[in-house]
Amino acid sequence: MVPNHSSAAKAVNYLQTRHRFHWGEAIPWILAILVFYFLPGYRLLATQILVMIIFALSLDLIVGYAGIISLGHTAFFGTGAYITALLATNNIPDPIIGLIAAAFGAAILGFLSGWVLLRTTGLTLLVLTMAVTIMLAELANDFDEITGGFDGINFTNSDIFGLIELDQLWYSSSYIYVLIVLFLSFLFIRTIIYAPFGRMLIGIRENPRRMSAIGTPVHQRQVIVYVVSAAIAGIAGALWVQVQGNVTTEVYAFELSGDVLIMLILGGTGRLYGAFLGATVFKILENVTEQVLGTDQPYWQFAIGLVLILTVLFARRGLFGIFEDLGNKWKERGQ
Amino acid sequence: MSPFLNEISTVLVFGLAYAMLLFIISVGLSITMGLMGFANLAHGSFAMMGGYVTVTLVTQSGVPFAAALLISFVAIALLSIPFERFLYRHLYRRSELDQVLLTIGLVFASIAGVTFIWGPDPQLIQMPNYLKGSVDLGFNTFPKYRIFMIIAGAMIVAGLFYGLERTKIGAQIRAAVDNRTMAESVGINTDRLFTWTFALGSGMAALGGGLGIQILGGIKPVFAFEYLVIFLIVVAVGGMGNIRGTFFAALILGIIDFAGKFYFPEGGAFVIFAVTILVLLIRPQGLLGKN
Amino acid sequence: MSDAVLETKNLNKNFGALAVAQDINFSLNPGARHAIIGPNGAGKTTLVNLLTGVLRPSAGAIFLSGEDITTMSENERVKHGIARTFQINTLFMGLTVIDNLYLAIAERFGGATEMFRPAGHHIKVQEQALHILTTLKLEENSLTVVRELSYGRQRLVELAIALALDPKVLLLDEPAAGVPSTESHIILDAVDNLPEDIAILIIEHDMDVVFRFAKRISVLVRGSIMAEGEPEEIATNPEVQAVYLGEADHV
Amino acid sequence: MKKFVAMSLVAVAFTIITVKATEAREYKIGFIGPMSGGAAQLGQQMKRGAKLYMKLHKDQLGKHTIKMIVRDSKRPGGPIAKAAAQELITREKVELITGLIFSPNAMSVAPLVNKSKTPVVIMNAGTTFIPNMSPHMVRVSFTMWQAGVIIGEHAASNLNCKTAVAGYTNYPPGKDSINAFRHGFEGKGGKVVDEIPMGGPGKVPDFTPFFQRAKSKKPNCLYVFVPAGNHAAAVAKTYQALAMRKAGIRLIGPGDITQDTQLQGMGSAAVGLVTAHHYHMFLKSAENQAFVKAWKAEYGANNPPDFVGVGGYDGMAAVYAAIRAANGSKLTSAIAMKALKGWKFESPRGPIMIDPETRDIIQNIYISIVRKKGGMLVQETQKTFKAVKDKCKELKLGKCGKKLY
Repeated sequence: MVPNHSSAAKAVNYLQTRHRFHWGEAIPWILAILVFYFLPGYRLLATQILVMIIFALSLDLIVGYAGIISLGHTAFFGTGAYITALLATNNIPDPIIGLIAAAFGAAILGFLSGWVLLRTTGLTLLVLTMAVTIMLAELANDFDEITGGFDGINFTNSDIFGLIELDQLWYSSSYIYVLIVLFLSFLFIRTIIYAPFGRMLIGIRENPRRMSAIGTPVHQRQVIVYVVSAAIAGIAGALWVQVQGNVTTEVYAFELSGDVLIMLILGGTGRLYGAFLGATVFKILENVTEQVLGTDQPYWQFAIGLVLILTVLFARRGLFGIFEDLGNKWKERGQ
Repeated sequence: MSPFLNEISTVLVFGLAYAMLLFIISVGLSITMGLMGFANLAHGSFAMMGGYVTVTLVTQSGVPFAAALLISFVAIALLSIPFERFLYRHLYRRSELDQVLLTIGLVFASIAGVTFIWGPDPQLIQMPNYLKGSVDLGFNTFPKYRIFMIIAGAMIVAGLFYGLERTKIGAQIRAAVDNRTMAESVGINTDRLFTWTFALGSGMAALGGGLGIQILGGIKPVFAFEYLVIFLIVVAVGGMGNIRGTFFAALILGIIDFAGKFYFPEGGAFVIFAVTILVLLIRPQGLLGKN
Repeated sequence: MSDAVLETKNLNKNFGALAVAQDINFSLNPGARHAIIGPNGAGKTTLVNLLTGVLRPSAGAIFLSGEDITTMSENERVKHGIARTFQINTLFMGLTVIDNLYLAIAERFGGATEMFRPAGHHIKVQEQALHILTTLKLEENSLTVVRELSYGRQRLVELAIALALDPKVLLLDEPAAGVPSTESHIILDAVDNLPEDIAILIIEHDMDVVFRFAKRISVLVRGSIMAEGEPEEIATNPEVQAVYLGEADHV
Repeated sequence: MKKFVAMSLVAVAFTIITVKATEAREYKIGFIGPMSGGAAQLGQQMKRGAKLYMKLHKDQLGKHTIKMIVRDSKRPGGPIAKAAAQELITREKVELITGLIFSPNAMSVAPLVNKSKTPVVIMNAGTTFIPNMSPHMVRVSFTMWQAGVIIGEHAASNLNCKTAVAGYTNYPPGKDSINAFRHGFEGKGGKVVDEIPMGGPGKVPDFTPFFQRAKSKKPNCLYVFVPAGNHAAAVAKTYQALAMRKAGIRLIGPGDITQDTQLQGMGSAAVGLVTAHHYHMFLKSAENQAFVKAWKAEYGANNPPDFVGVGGYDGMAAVYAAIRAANGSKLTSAIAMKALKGWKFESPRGPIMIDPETRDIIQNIYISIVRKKGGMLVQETQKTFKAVKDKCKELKLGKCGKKLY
């Protein structure tokens, strides 16, 4: 009976401790602070990467945890972006209010579209999410009296809490602002993931059929997580345009939906830090390849394509999977 | 000539020509997704490469247009075989997400690749004389090329249906789409079947790429990504793996797209997406898809 | 109303012109051990799907402890006390055994929508999960990912999940299907030892299993119940024999 | 007189001394344009123009040198262009930014340069009010209003067009363009009977449904605006395929629909097209002929220049003028704007000048017709309108009349 007891104890220990923070989780935040101090010339790019991480994290909630594959997540990103921009041009330029309104607006859209679309799966869902986004992009382009169309809207935010200006050149305050929002969003998502709700999402991803047979109202729960994810994507969209001071129809671009999905899968789905790694690698490849190889040919596109293919073939769980494997090897060695 | 007949014939003829193009390109994607359950987002890349092969043959080597189409069909079909054997095959049993990542990677790489070779400018093609100009039918005039598209499309559709309904390999494909394990258990070599259908689908895409040059304003690197959306829509609306369904979807979407832009240009591409959403909400499995 | 825990009244299901269930009437009392047998394509799985709410009947009604559950969705019926196992393992293959159970129990306790307290703080859920694992002698596998278990042990997990739902009625869809004979005794022992107060409906092909386990048997042929009775009655029923011999002829 | 000569000599000597006193300096400038993606050929063409100017005028900066850092704006929206600009300004320490094909690219850069006070020379972006967004921006390209108004007036007065249908790519420059056209056309008594938005700028649509619609309205003229790049050939081909000329409909537009780089690919479809534009490569001036010759020598006879290339070329001329004005000191916006407001240049497109008030370009607009000569398509200038300003800013319409920074 002794080994049984120890395996039971192990199981309990596993369940009770897995949500605890691991020291390795501090690494991205330390890196983010180092980037701030040592690469000031790349701060706007770095800020954009941080926003993309939030966006990819929101997508991870539905793709990586609930198993809902969407090629239309910019529907929420873009809605958050336009809400913020329109508030700012209508005398409500407070960035925090902008964020909150964006989250609410995107959540409402998430509820309405999720309720209807999430009855479908697979290719149908993929195409439907895509179609909704493209329709929104069309609307944004058509109603250019409001949205500014292709040229978009330029606006200025008021200072945060009336004190801190969102810096438009060195992006120091903007970077910190986005980093804080990222940190809070991350904590929120991480908490959800390790709560029973998150475990339940993983169940839906692993086997929706079985979830239903253990009494889970799968559709209803998917809608809930879709709404949460939409709200966070809305926040990402709001940040995206706040730091840039302008919004264009590109925030609804189908390509951006594709990019963020790629970032996520590249980094690794269903593991939170995949979003960090994927967004960073993607944006750096997009930006830095041309600085090394020049702009005469689309080398960056080729580089990204190659990295994606190699990742699929050789890193089965995305780039973060490589780190996990290394970590496991390290542990084995230690033992 | 009655304006009504004029308008109706305009919408039908132009819509039909576009529908044929959509069908020719999408049918391969539909089979790949239905038969192999593989989300091949790089399908448009094969269409694009077909377009480039056609352009190059016609403008550089002076090959007649029709012959160039056939050569590009064969060339891309052959080219796709190693892709299926060495890349796609590893992923048949992997998750949809891995498939998406691989094939989008291929899209990126192929866009860059054709830009390296042909540059970013759209490549144009001069049509042979027999396809230039228009035909006056009394109540309406139509460009010869559109008429050609419809006839060529109809022949391809007929050939494809004949091949699938009446030949052994067609029966095998249908059986495998229907139930792969069952097909394997009765001795169908699904591995080889996959390779051949994949090649056929890619070749068809190449054919579509070549046929589309004239009406899509030239072939250019971003083609692979730009038209992906519409191919996916056709497949989803038709029902994956269902060739009849793909045909009906192409027909409906092609005609509606034209009619929408003709009567309601302010709506832009809105109409076709609205129709797609409506159809898929009522029939998530597509018009003729399996439940 | 009788004191039956599960009862069907004239249950019918048509797919177009095809009737896959016709006027099915039967009832389970608490603690019942009831088997449904029938040749291939008789509609056994359809019946399970009707009972669990995966399919809606075309006509007729289903009662659970006297309450009409005909229009309830699958997940609501689970909450009301119907649990099932699947003919082909339907598990969370990428998760550990204990996580598989955790999900079922958390859902039953209504904690699955809890968003902000770590799952690890739900001690009661963990205790229950461990209890069930111990009952089924699975505790050594608690931290094994299900995919890495043998099919036979996966079959046990299938049973464990169903038990974790604390059902009044348990539907077992060929519990030993696909399990190599070396392992099948583990499953069958587990089935024998299921709590006595649960009403069990077993769908089974294997006559040895049926006669070892069932106290009552219904024979389903072409969507309707051809015969029902004690095992001995069924074994000697000439009509039933005809059906099975007829089927044997075809094989 | 002697005194004057002496003073002049002193002045000249002083100038020489001060010039000598300044040290040789490398001026870093940032060039942002789409180098990949759907509009790559525009970015590459603009870069060719800029590089050609640099090659032909190496000696113009004296001992100072110039280093151009190219960044890819990839997509039409703002984010990537803006990140590139931020990085160029803060990390590479460039002293001037140029390039900028798409309007949203230019717009997104505006707040940044307003902070850093970096001068910007816009080589393309056409939305009319862009220079109003920053006091540090000048534009050497064009506005939709310049060609639009003129072709509108010309159509009504000289091409016998009573009615017209206007088809446009559905984005702000497209709307600018048809507004300008309507302004000119209806001002001279014409009537625009239908306006057809023909999809967004991202993709080249199949123009058939839109042109069929236009055809069914039976106008005298079809005015079409599409952005430079992929669309032009498709427009001409659709026009021909639908036999619209036979139906008595004349195709007109700004020169975007007869862009030189697209012209030969259009085939006979283009013959007879009448357009208004600030440049085509067949202009007769000596400057242009030298320019076209140099261009073809550099990039091959099959890669002709076009107005986007000229935008790059002239933009670089403006950059050189600004650097010469700085003459070894830091190139501040103050120096650059002082040098460029009222700057004049004999461009391949004719004499150009930067309007000191609006910082936008003043240039000739040519009415041209496409003809076939020796198996090649050429454009013939029929009429020249000299020193055309941007009408929108003159009339202070909408945002054109506002200060936006």
